[in-house]
Parts: sequence; C-alpha cells; structure tokens
Amino acid sequence: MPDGAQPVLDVRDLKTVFRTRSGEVHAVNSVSFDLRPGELLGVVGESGSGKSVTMMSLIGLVPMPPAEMRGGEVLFGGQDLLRAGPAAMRAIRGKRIGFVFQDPMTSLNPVFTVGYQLCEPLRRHMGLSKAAARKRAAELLDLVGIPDAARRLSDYPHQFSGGMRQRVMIAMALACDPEVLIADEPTTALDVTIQAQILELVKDLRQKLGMAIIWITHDLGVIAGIADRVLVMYGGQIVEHAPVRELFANPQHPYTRALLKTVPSVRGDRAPRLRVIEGQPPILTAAPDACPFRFRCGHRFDRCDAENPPRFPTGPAHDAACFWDPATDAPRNA
Amino acid sequence: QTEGDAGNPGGERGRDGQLNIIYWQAPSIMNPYLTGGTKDYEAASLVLEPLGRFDPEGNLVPYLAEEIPTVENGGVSEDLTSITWKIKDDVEWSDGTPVTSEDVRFTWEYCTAEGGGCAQAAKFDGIEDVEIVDEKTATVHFDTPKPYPYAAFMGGQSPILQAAQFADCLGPRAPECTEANFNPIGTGPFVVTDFRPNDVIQLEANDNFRDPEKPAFQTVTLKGGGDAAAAGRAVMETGEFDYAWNLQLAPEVLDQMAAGGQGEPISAFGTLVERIEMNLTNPDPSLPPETRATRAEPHPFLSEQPVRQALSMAIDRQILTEIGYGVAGRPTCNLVPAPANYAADNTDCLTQDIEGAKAMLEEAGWTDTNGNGTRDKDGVELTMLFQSSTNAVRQDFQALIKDWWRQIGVDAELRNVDSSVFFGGDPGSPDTFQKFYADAEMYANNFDGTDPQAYLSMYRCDNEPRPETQWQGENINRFCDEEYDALLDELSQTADLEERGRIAKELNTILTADTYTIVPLVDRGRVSARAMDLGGVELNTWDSELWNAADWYRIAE
Amino acid sequence: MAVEGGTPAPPRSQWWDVWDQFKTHKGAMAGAFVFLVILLGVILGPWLWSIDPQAIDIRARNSGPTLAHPFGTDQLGRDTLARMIAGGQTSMAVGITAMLLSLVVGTAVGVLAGYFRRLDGILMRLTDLFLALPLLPLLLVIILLFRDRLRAVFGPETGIFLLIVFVIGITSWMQTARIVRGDVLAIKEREFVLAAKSIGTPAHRMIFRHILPNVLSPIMVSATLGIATAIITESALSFLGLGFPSDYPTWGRLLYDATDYLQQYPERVIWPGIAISLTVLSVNYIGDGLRDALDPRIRGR
Amino acid sequence: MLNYTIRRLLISIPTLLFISLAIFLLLELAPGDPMAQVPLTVPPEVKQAMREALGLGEPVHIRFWKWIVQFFWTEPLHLFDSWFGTAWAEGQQRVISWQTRSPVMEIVAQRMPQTLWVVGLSYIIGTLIALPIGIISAYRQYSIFDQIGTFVSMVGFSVPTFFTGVLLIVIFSVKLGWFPSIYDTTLVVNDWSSFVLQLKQMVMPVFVLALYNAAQISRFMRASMLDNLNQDYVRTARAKGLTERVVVLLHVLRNSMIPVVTVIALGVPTVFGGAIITEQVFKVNGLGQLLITAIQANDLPMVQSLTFIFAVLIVLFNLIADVLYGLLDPRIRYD
Amino acid sequence: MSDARAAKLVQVRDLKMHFPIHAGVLRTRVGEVKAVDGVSFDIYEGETLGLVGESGCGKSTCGRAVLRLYDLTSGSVRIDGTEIGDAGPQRLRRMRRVMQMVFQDPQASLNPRMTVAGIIGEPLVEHMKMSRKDRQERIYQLMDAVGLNRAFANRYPHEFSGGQRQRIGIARALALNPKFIICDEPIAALDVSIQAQVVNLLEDLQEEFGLTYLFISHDLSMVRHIADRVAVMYLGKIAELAPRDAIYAEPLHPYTQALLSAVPEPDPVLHDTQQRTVLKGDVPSPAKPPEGCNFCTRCPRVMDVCHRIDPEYREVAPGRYVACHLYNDAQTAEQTAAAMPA
Ligand SMILES: Nc1ncnc2c1ncn2[C@@H]1O[C@H](COP(=O)(O)OP(=O)(O)OP(=O)(O)O)[C@@H](O)[C@H]1O
Ligand SMILES: Nc1ncnc2c1ncn2[C@@H]1O[C@H](COP(=O)(O)OP(=O)(O)OP(=O)(O)O)[C@@H](O)[C@H]1O
Ligand SMILES: [Mg+2]
Ligand SMILES: [Mg+2]
Repeated sequence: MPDGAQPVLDVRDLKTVFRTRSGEVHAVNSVSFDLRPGELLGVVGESGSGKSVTMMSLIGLVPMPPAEMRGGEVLFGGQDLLRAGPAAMRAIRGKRIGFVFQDPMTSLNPVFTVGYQLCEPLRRHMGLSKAAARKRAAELLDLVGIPDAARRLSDYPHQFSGGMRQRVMIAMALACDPEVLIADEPTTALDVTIQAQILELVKDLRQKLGMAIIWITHDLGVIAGIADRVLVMYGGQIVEHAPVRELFANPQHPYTRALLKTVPSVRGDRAPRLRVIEGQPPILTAAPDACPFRFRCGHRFDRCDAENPPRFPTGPAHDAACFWDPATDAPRNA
Repeated sequence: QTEGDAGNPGGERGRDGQLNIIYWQAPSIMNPYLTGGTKDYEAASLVLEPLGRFDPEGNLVPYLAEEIPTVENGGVSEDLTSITWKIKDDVEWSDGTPVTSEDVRFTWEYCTAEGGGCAQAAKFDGIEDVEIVDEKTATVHFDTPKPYPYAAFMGGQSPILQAAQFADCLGPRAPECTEANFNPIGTGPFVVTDFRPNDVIQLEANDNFRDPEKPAFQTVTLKGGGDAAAAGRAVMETGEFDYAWNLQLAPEVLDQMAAGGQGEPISAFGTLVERIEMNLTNPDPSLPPETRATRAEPHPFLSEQPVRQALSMAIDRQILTEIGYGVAGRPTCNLVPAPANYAADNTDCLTQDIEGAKAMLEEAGWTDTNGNGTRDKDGVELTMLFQSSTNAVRQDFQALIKDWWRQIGVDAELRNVDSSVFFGGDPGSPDTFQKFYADAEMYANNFDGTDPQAYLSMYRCDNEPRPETQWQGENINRFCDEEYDALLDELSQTADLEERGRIAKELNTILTADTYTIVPLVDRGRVSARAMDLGGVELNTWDSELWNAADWYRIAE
Repeated sequence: MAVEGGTPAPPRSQWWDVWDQFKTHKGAMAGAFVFLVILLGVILGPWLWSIDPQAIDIRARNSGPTLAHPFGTDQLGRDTLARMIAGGQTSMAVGITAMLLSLVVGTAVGVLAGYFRRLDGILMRLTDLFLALPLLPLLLVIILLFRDRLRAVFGPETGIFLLIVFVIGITSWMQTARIVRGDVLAIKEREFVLAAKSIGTPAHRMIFRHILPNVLSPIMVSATLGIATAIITESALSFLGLGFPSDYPTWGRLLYDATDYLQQYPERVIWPGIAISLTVLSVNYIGDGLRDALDPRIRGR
Repeated sequence: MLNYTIRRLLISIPTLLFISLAIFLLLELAPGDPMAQVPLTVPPEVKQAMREALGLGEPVHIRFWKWIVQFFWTEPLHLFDSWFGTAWAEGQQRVISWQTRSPVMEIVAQRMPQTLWVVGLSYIIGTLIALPIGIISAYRQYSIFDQIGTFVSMVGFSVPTFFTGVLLIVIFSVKLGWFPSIYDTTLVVNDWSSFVLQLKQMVMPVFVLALYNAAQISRFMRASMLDNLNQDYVRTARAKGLTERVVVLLHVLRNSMIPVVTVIALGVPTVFGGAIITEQVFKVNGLGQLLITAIQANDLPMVQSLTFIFAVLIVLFNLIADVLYGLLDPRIRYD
Repeated sequence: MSDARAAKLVQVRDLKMHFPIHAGVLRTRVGEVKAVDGVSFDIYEGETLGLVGESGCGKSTCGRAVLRLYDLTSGSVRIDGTEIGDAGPQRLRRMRRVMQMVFQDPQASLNPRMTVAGIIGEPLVEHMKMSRKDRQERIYQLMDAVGLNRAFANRYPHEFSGGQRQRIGIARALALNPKFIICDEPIAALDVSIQAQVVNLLEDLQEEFGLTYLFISHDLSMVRHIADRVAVMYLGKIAELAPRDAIYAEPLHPYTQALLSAVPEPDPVLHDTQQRTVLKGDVPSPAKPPEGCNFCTRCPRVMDVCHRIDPEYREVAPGRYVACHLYNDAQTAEQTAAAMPA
C-alpha cells in the first residue's frame, strides 16, 4: 500500500462534546487520522473510549441536541463534512460513505421488510426504479451470502438471525458502492463461526470492490486478522497508531501493551491467571488537560498529570501519545 | 268554532310555509293510548282529535262532536248513566273517509281490549257499552251514574282512532302496529310524513281538514331532545324555532333569553301544584320491611299536627315562587287551585312566620335540650330526610326550605332521586315516591280535565301504597280520616256543580290548612315560548298545548 | 463514578433519591406548588373564610364579586367562595380516592392477568365485561344495594362519599388494567425476573418487588388522567341525581349549575372551571416529574 | 394471524353471551319502571295492566331467552328478508321497544347516520388533529409548541363537554349567529346549499368532540413518538441519506403508530355510546341520546339491545386492536 | 483434576427441555422446539465445566433447566444428592440456597429500580432470618468479596460499568453461600479488559469458597482459561465432552474442530498461518432438526450414515465423550439401526 497516496478521508482535530445534566462529556478529543484508498483501518479501544462517537461525528449522525461539534475538520473528496449543509450530507451518507452500526438487533426498522429497507438507498441515490432496486437488492443479499436472497427480501428483520441481520446491514451499507465503509463492531454480537463467515466475506468484498474500510472492534483477534493499520483509542483520544504487525510486535503505549496482555488465546500457552488493567475507565467530564490513562498506568510521572501527551512518532507510520518510551523505559524527550 | 282567531288574516291552506316546534323531551309514539308521556299526547294532538276539547279557561269545546252533550240539551240522560255524542257531518279522516260512530265505538274497544295495556284505561272506567245509534251518533252507557261523564273521548289523551287503520291492532297486537302507531290517520290539521321516534316528526297540512283555510302552515317539524334551556334559546335567542314547550327554567334565565328578542315566554295556570307531602308513617330503615312506612308505624314526630304546621309556617312561598318560577308561579295554600268552582281561598300560609313556628314547636314540647341546634323531645331529634326528584328548581327549593327549617330548629338531610326512578313505581326500588322512605317529599301533581273528584279520592283511607299492594296506591301520606272519606262518598253522589264545589273545597282544606298533611307551595303555571311572529298561540293547561295548532299562523311583518 | 474513599454509605431511603430528582424538575415543582396551594386552600379555607357554604342570603342573590362575597353569590345567595372551598374538599377527596381505587383495581387486575397466564383469559374477559356494562343502570343498582347500609354505618355524607368513590373507581379501572397487563407481559420476559426466580423469590414478592416498580410509569399516566376523570364523573353523577345531596357543593356540580347562567354570570363557570383545570394540570406535571424521578435511569442524567 | 383472529372470534361468542346475561340481570336489578312517565293520576291497576302488556309479568329467564332468540335469530332473519325480499321472519316477534312500540333495530338503523356523521367524523378529525400535534410535540420536545400542546390538551381533557358545548352555542349561535344551535337530523344533502347547511350544523358538535378526543390521542402519540425517536434504526435511516421527512414520517411514525392505533381502535366503541352529553347539548339525537332516553324511560329491550350492541363493538374493536397490532408489527405472531 | 475424582455434585441424565409450539384455530400442539434434547453430564465438586456452542444451540436453556427454572420435559437432575427434576416448590426453594446463577446480560438481569444493596440483599431477605444490621454487614462483605466499593451500596445498576454490574450479579449469586453456580455467558456482554477482571474474580471466588461452576460461553479462549472440562453443544445435544487440554489440543468432533479453527488469533503472524474451516449455512431450527445427526447439514466430513442415524453419545477414550459416527464403530451403528424399525 503506497504510503503517499491521497487519503480518501482526512480527519483533523475532531472534537465532540455531549451536554448532559451533570455537565459536559468530552467524548471525542482532538482526534486526527486519515484513511487511504483500499485500506482497512482497524480501531480498537475499550468500551466508552469514543470509537462509535468519533465515527458517527464524521458523518453527522451523533444526536445533536446533546452532542455538539467543537471544531476540527473532516475532509472527504475535497469537502469539509463538518461544514457541509444537511442536503449535501444526505447526498454523501449512504451513497459515498456506508455505515454499519454496532447493534444488528435494533438497527433495522422492525416494521419494514428487509427488501424495502435495502431498496431505500438504491432508489434515493441511484434513482433506480422499484423493480430495478429490488433486483439489485437481491444481488446484494446474495453477495453477503444470504441464501435464497430474492425470496427473503420480503421477510421482516425479526425473521433473520443475528448474523443474517448483520449481513443485511452490511449489504445496505454497500448498496451504492460507497468509497468508504465504516463498520462499527459488526461482529461483536455474533458467534465465532458466523463471525468467521463475515470476516471472510469482508475480505472478499474489499478485493472485489476496492473500497476503504474503517473497522471498529474490541476483539484484537479480529484486528489481527484483517486490518492494515490500527488506531487505538482511549478516553476519547487516539493513543496509538501503527501498522497492524508493528502494533502487535512493538506496542508503544502502556494501554496497548496492557490490552494485548489481557487476551487469552485458544492456542499457545495458557497463563495461570489473566492479566487485567486495574482501575476504572476515565470519566470524560473535564476537558482533557492530562493523560487520560494516568490513573491506571504503571509508568506515570508528574508530567502525565500536568499535560495531555501529544502523539509522538515512534517509528515509520507509528505514533503513540505517551511521555514514556518503552524502549528506554524513560520519559520521552519531546 | 270558538277557537280564538283574532288577528288571523285568513287565506288559503299552507300559505305560511314551515312551522318549527321544539320539545326538549322527544315524542316516542303518536298513539296516546300506548304511552304515558305528555310529550306524546301533545305530538299526537296535531293529528288525532277527540270529540271535544277543553279551552284555556277549562270550558268544554266541541271538536268532532256537533256540541257538548249535557243534561240540559238532552245529551246526558237524567239518571246520569248515558251520554250521546253526535259527530259533525263534514269531518273526514285524512284519507278522505268519513268519521263515523263506528270509530268512536272502536276507540273504546281498542282501549279496553284485554292485554293491550291501554294507558288511558281509567278514562273508560265504568263504560258498559258504546252503542251505535246511527252512522254519526253514538251513545255511551255507564254501569253507574256518572255525575261527570266527560272523561272518555275528551281532551288530547283520548282522541278518536280510525277503526279501519287499527282494526288489527287490538289487545296484545297493539305494539306490533308500528306503522299505525307512528303514522295514525287522523282528523287534525296535520298528517305525519316522517316519524323518527325520540328525535323528530315531520308533518304536512291535512288536505282533508274540515276548514279549507287551515292550517296556515304547510309543513311542521317537531324536533325533540336536549334540555329546556336549549329549547328556550332556540326560540327566543337564535330564532331557529317558533315554539318551545315546557320551559321550566329559573326566572332570570328566562328573562335573559327573552331579552334575545326573537321570542317571548308565555304562561298559563292550571291545577299543577308543587307541594310537600308529609309522611305520617315511620320510614326508619331499622324497621322491618313489612311495617316500614306503613300505617302500623306512626311517624315519630310528623304525626303531630303542630310539627307539620310549624314546618309549613317556616316556608316563604313568595320567595320560592320568585326564585323558581317567576311569573309562571303563584304561591298557594291549596291542593286544588282551579277551576274557580273548586278552588278554596285559604291564604293563611302565604306569610312566613318563623317566630310563630318556633313558638308552636316550643308549645308542643319540642326544645333543643342538648344544644345541638336541633329541637328534640323524649330523645327524638327533629331531623328530617327530605327527598325530591332531580331538577334544578326543586334542588334550589330544597336548599331554601332546609335553611328555613333550620331556623326553627329542624334539621334536614336532602336527597334527590332521578325522576325515572322516583316516579317509576318500581316496587323493588327504595326510592320511589310511593314507598316514601323519607320524612317529607316534594313534587307536583295535577288532575286532567276540570273535575277534582278522582284527585281528591286519592287520599282515601286504605288507598295508601303498602307492601300488600306492591306499593301501588296514591295516598302518599298514608292519610286516614273517616270524616274525609265520608265527604268523598258524598261528593261521588252529587251532581250539582255548586254543591260539588263546596264539598271539594272542604276536602281540600282538610288536607291542607287543617291538618297540614299536604303543604302546597306553588301553583305552577306552564311556561312555553313562542316566536314573536307566531300568531294564534293560546296556551292551554287543560289540554294539549298544541290544541289549536290549526289556528296558528305567521304574523306578517 | 470514581468514588475512591471507602466510606460505606448508610442505607438511605429510596424516597430521598426520588425527592432529590423531583426537585430538579421545574414543571413538576410548579405543579406540586399549585397542587399544594389548592389543597391547603380547600383544607384551611374554612378557617380563613368562615361563611357557611350552605347559608342562604336571599337578599344578596346573584351578586357579582363584592367585598362581602369576593367570588360573588349564586341564585340563592350562597357565597361562591365558600362553596368553592367546600366543593374543593369534596372534589379533591373524590378525585384522589377514586383515582387511587381505580389504580389499585386496575393495577391488580393488570398484574395478575399479565403475570399468571392462567388468569389472563378470564381477567381480560372480565375487563371486557366491565367495559361493556352500561354505566347508568349499574350505578342505580349499586346505589340501590348499598346506599342505605352505608348511610346507616357511616352517616349520609360519608356513606355517599364512599359509594361515589367506589362507583367511579370500579367503572374506570379497565384502561389501566389493559396497559399494565401489556407492560407486565413484557417485563415478565426480562432477565431480572428470571434472576429473582433463581433466587427463589415467591410470586407475590416477585410482583411487589420486581414487576410493580417497573410498570409505574403507565400507572402514573393513568393516575393523572384518573383524577380529572373522577372529578368530572362525579359532576355527571350529581347531575343524574346519583351523587351527593344537592346542597352539597362540588366543583363539578358548581360548574354544571353555572352552565345555565353562562350568559348572565359568566364568572360562575370560571371559578370551578379554573379550579378543575388547574388541579388536573398540576397533577399532570407532578405525574411527569414523578415518573422521571421514580425511574433511576432518568434520575442519573 | 388468521387462525388467531378466528380463535379470538370463537372465544368472543361465549364472552358476549355472558356479557349479555350480565347486562340483562343488571337491568333487571336496577330500579325504575317503564311506567315512570305515566302521570301520577293514572290509577295503579291501569299501570299494572300496562306493565303486563309489555310482558313484564313473565319470569326473568323466559324474558332473557326470548330476547336472545329475537336478537340472534329473528332480527338477522329480518335483515335477510329486507335484503332479499324473502319472508322468513314473517310473523316472528322482533325486539320491540317498550317506549315506542316499534322494532328496536329500526330505530337503531335510523340513528346511525347522525351518529356516524357527527360522532364518527369528530373522532376522525380529532385523530387527524392529534397525530400531527403529537408528532411535532415529540419531534420538538420541550419547545414552545410542545409546552402549549401539553397545556391545551390537559385543559381540553379537564373541561367537560357539557360546558364547552354550551359555551360554543352561546358564542357562535346566540351572539354571532354563525351556526345553528340545533342539529337537524332530517336534512337531506342533495345540493351545494344543503351541503353547506350540513357542514354548518356539524361544525360545533364535531369540534367539541374532536377537541376532547384529540386531547387524549395526542398525548399517546407524543409519548410513543418519543419512545421511537431515539431508536437505533432511526440512525440507520439517516445513515442511508434519507431526508428528515422520510425518516420521521415513514420510519419513526410507522413504529409509533403501533400502540397509538390500538388506542384509537379501542376508543371507537366508547365513541358510539359515549358522546351522550354532546349529543344532548346539540340535539344530535344519535345512539347516545337514544340510550339515555331509553334508560330514563326504563325501556329495557332498547337498553338491553343497545348496550349489547355496544358490547359487541367493544369486544370487536378489542379484537381489531389486537389484530391491527399484529398486522402493523410483524414481530408479533399470535400463533 | 479430572483424575483425582472428587464427588459428583451435579448429575444430569438425559435432560430434555422441549417448548411446545401451538398453532391452528384451537391452539393444538403441532410440534416442539427441542431446545435441549437428551443431555447427560456430571460436574465434580470444585471443578468448572465449560459449556460452549453457537447462539441458539440450547446452552442457556440447559443451564436454566438444570436450575429448574423451567419445568423439565424429561430427565433427571441431581444436585448435591437431591433430585430436583421433579421437586415441588418447597424443596426447590430450599435447594436454591445450594445452586445459583449468574446471567449473561448484567444490565438486563438487574432490576433497574433496586439499589445495589437491595439486589444483593434480596436472597438474604428471602432465605435467611437476619436482622437489618446483620444483613447490611453481610451485603458489605459480599461487596468486598467481589471488589465493589462499599460506597456504592445505594447506587442503581445503570450507574455502573458493565464489569461492575456483573460483579453485582456475582455478589447476589454468592449471597447464600451456594455450592454450585451456573454462569450463563457472564462475560459475553463485556469489554475484553473487563472480561479478564470478571474471570479472575470468578476464579478467586472458586478458590476461596470451593465453588463448582457450570460456565456457559461461546468464547472458546475464555473457556479454555477457566474450565477444567469442556462440553460442546450443537442444536440441543452435546457433541463432545472432554478435559480441557485434550479438547483444545485434539478436538474429535468435526464441529469442535470447526469451532476452534474459527477463533481469530490475536496475533497477525499466527493469524495468517492459521488453518480455518469456515462452515457454510446457518444452524437449523431446533423445531425442525435434520434427520440423523444434527450437524449433518453443515459438517465438512459428512457421510451417508449421518443423514440417517443419530450418532450415539459415548465415551471413546477415558473421560472423552463424543457423538459422531467417525468414532463410532460403524458396524454397531448400522446394526442398531437395522434392529430398530426406523
Ligand atoms: N447521547 C449521549 N449523551 C451523553 N454521552 C454520550 C452519548 N453518547 C455517547 N456518550 C458518551 O461518549 C463516550 C464515548 O461513547 P462511544 O459510544 O463512542 O464509545 P465506544 O468506544 O463506541 O464504546 P463501545 O465499545 O461500548 O461501543 C462515552 O463515555 C459515552 O458515555
Ligand atoms: N421459552 C421458550 N419458548 C420457546 N422456545 C424457546 C424458549 N426459550 C428458548 N427457546 C428456543 O430454544 C433454543 C435454545 O435457546 P437458548 O437460549 O438456550 O440458546 P443459547 O445457546 O443460550 O443461545 P445464546 O448464545 O444466544 O444465548 C432457541 O432456538 C430458542 O429460540
Ligand atoms: Mg460503540
Ligand atoms: Mg443464552
């Protein structure tokens, strides 16, 4: 993958805040990353670290009284999505950027048939006739591996199993051959065997359609299997960013290191005891003026309490937001 | 004819177009023999006619008959056992066939047929036979002498039915003749074109009506439903209707409506008297049902005449009238307020006398020994349960009377009962006026026609409602007085009008001014409303209000 | 969330939490304030305004607002303010108790039908039956059967009060029952009910501890609407002659009586009209606030 | 679904029979007597004769049985006859009203038009008003519109129709003279001017009833919309690039309608019998007024038949509500 | 552990749990969902038996049936020497003190309107006569045991993170000092880093109180970590049951093999070398299980016989049970089939 290729999506300094009764929640803090054509960017991080909110902010899907965009820009095809009008956004959503949501059980409208919901983006964005849209919908279902697709178009979501629903969601996101597909934990709720089916499918599709994909998950196994590059998020920030092999081989951020150690494996050695990350995830009510991971970090020192570490480059295409350098086990000098 | 046509310019039939009448109680049937509702008799009177009617003064007026038969003109036999009616020659049914004596006879048969449940059966009491003398003459034979033979075939409640139409509707089959009951063929000024029970009746002028100039209106709509206030409003304020029936409304409400200028209230007096009936027996719920409110158990305090009298003295009838009826009421002390021949002139009760009432109770030994504001004697408190039917004016009366009674040291608990239950006579209900499970009750009653004999006979001993008679009976107070009964007997044998008047007045006085068993309050007139441009209306309390609808006309601007 | 200090919190009544949350709901506080003012007004009113609501002053009839009668008088010269106060006592008492009764019956039927499959069919048919029963004859029968007995035991006013509350209560529970049943059916499938079952919680405690608290919000809505319906139904009853003695004022009755005089004395309809509407509105807002406050999930926010 | 519907229909038969028995016994117990309107001066014997003529002498169970036969056998036969010109029901006793001495069902049929016109229309209009109000209130929760909507609907709910009706009459009929205060049930609409008349006379009663219905339904609509606006599928719909209109009016509304439709369906039977007061105020004389006059006159066959018809409607609409629920919500499977 | 045979705490024999399907106008019974269809296993005192399988294969139903949260269709469940398969409500209530359950969804299994103290205290209220003070003390102890700050006692479930909620659920299960706890996917809904905390906690508690677990999960790596023996379920039946190391090292049943191969390896290097069998198609409905072996529709090594005869569940090696024709003496199977009229 040529490093210098023009990114399809360039996110700079994205900030999203939720206004709640008990104060503001800084869910996304100055997140910057880019997505290059044809690559699969994995995003990991613990629950509540801001993965979903980041991605939904990109295309303006965070609910917008409680949420508020506090600046940043999202460049997509030369256009800043954060400043695009609602009509322009609607023209992009579903057509040029597809989105697969976290929960397949609730993300489909229970009262419309799967076929109808699949046809909607086709008819809106591609201007297909009813019959044509239906034909295409059947192809899509077939593509994501649902047997007997044409007949199942007139079924309702509840008649599908969770795995199939997730595949429907993927089909829907793929309907208009988007340039970018954002998949938010699409397999977390599924069984291993079904998950394996879907992973195979995505690999396949990526080859066939050549789209860029952002894949959110907290399953490191999945990341290891399909991602090209990985973003690690913690407390609303990107704390590490590296190519996948580099990340697993040479993690830089203490959080990433701890995370990699917590996962048991079906192969390899069986540790007598699982490693855990002690402590609680941070509350994001205050503006970030210190390292969010400091309370749980084994390498904390004064500077961690005083400022929020920037992302230090630690190698080619690898950076980590930490003052501590694992190579030397000493503070980095910025 | 004697109907007052003053002001009616005359002209051809149907010249004045449409007449709109509103009855807030909707008529449900056009056959007066099958119903007890005044609204139904009145609606029927637009179509069906009797041999004779009563005019606004209570005089008899011939309608289908040539003249009113009397002893003098030989129509009534000397021994008072028969009366001979002669039908006018020119009267025809609306279908064009002539009215004959056969129809008269048939009407009698119809009402007395077994299993027909005729509501006017009492009017035909004592008729042995109706003899057809010739085509236009019929003689009614009574089994005993009838000093007052004008009950049957007189007035809106017993008109003549067409034999041809009702021939198959005798007895148990009466209810099945829906068509006939809704669209009776009559001799009156109008014919039914559309009858919607409890809603609206549409009629048109009768082509065969005997007077070619009448009726002035071509069509009539008689709308039913709603309430009195709405009916009044529709005539006097919005002008949508020409005539509204029975507006029992507070005087100031009526005044306000009249200010609308589209119509005016009209009133007339009859024999309707609003009164308080005193229970002479004990209604205490703790008594066994066999003896509760029967003569076996005299009332603990109302059986004392001074108590009853004091209760009456405390009442200011003037104020009651003013508040409840305005011009449509007169304070009265009599049960029989009219006609003049029978009306006693007791006026003693008209001035309120709170102090006198107190003194009277004091004297009778009723004092407030325990200081609770209520007089008592031998442990009996003067606490009354005072009931009436549900009706805004009655409830205001109750409140006022309760207030006055409290001033003389008598406490009252008020109760009002839905009128369909109160007057329903259901032996299973504790709330009927006959059962009288209260100490006093207030309602109004009157008598039809002009003769009070039957009315006064209600208070005969043994005519009281009691368990053995399924609580049927009209002697509501359970009044029992030998002298009274003797006078009644005398009345029933007297034919002389003056003498009858004397006896009736005496009976009236026994019940009211002497014993205070019945405490009359207000002589209630009828109030209706007519549009300003509706002419010919003469409010009649002795007969149907629509008795002379044939003479109504539109006053030209 | 990061409470680090280990001070064990003393067990604290749940109602304090509810109150804490309730306080933050502006509408609910305003509603509660208005409701309290009305309640205090009708309870303390007789001490502040000592005219007897039944006292007749025939000379002062139909008077407009004056110093002696700030709200005017009625057609018999009874003081409207005093009658509003007295009427309020009855109306509020009827409204609240009848609503409570209908809630209890409705909730009980709904919960039993939803929780016990076997009772479902029969209880829902019973609900149908009650929906189908004609109100008026039912009232007549109830009054026929019970009035004298209640009067003998409780005296005329309390007796009638109980009867009216009973009548309104048992004729208005069906809606609540249906809604509650639906919710119970859903909640019964939730996992925490199974969890409680695995602990060995018996049915009755299951209902009181786990089911009922979770169906509170539809019950609150029914309660809000219930007070209004009860106050208005009471007026319809007195109109039919089945209610309190006629000289016994209630708001509904005052409103009904005043409707006849709408044109002459419009202020007479305004007083009871405002009183009823304000009560209903305030109860509605209290209901909103309570619903939020009772739900810990909303409370946290 | 079909099976479910059929099964529920079958269950309704015993339910309805039981309900009819309950109503019958209730009416039997209730005090009052068809002779209430007969003047007090009519002697008791005459009243007794009248009572017997109405069939009141027979024992209760016989009368119930007769009613059942008449209602379920003779009346349908009669209907059949009137449609096909046959004469099966010839000579069989129909259900006869005591008050009017005419077949109950004919009067009921006569009352249908105005009931449907006024009461039915007001329900439809009320619903049509309520839905947008509920939708907008929920979509703009806590906005001025929502606050006012809440206020108005609560006031609308707490002011009885006997008051609003009279108020409207005083303003619009008496003072302004715009609309008639009395409904003319005989008006035949056959040209433009009679149509205008019909509209005029319907305006006020329809408005009063519609307001009352709208107040209730809009509350349900709002609550239901609020429940659905935060659902995940709404986000999905937006992610597809659909317009707000489609998102709200198609995706959210369709889901929100599920509970509301059953509320609306369950409201229909009450509408038929429950508009009594409004019917009285405007003299519409529909089924509600028929029932109340029949009750006042203690016309038992009429009351029994009417209440039973209402019971049938209630049971039927309960069923319709359940079936609608199943139809609208594909997740529900009753089998 | 499997060799040092301790006493059998739980014995399940031929457990069947069928949910009837009613249809038609008269709601006649037209069939049944065979959620659990003849399952037998033992759990020894102090051990953890892992139960894995795909969604919908009947794991939860099996667990609930063992706890008698359902009325069994047939079979026997003996816990701590007491048969509870047909026990009446009284006996069952007494047995609840011995057996408890931790649920899959920590949010859904906690009553949202009860405080933590209320939830943990509920079993105490139900089963123990304790003074209010004693109970409070016990609640605090339990909170300590599962690592919840005592200061949280008055909070509501929604105020906690998933891991903390699951701790509440565990504390509730521990309240009565049970011997046997069924953990129904206790970590499925949790984040990886939290999963580890909960699993560690469960292990610590097992050690401290000598608990016996039936650990239901579909996360094979976690099961490998925590279980002593593992049972693999497929469509209502146990496909394979074996000691942990054996099953992970050398799975016998083709389904187990597929399952293991589908687990993604959290290491990109290993991942690429991994041999994987991706199964085709979906799990058949338990209402209409296929003829013969339940797995025959998706099995990569399906044989003719599989479509006809349901393989017997038998011990093929000491402690290793499997239900597959591959390990059956094909002859015997055919003979049995012939002997029985099909
Ligand atoms: N509507 C909202 N109101 C307030 N806070 C919110 C809202 N939605 C999300 N948040 C907060 O934003 C933060 C990030 O949430 P987000 O959903 O992005 O996490 P995530 O990384 O996707 O976690 P998960 O893996 O559980 O999906 C969380 O702290 C969450 O509490
Ligand atoms: N009460 C019930 N009535 C009917 N069928 C049921 C019932 N409970 C469970 N089932 C069915 O039994 C089968 C097994 O369900 P179960 O919940 O035991 O699966 P599971 O293995 O626990 O799945 P998961 O991993 O998704 O929890 C499923 O097909 C389910 O639909
Ligand atoms: Mg997320
Ligand atoms: Mg499960």
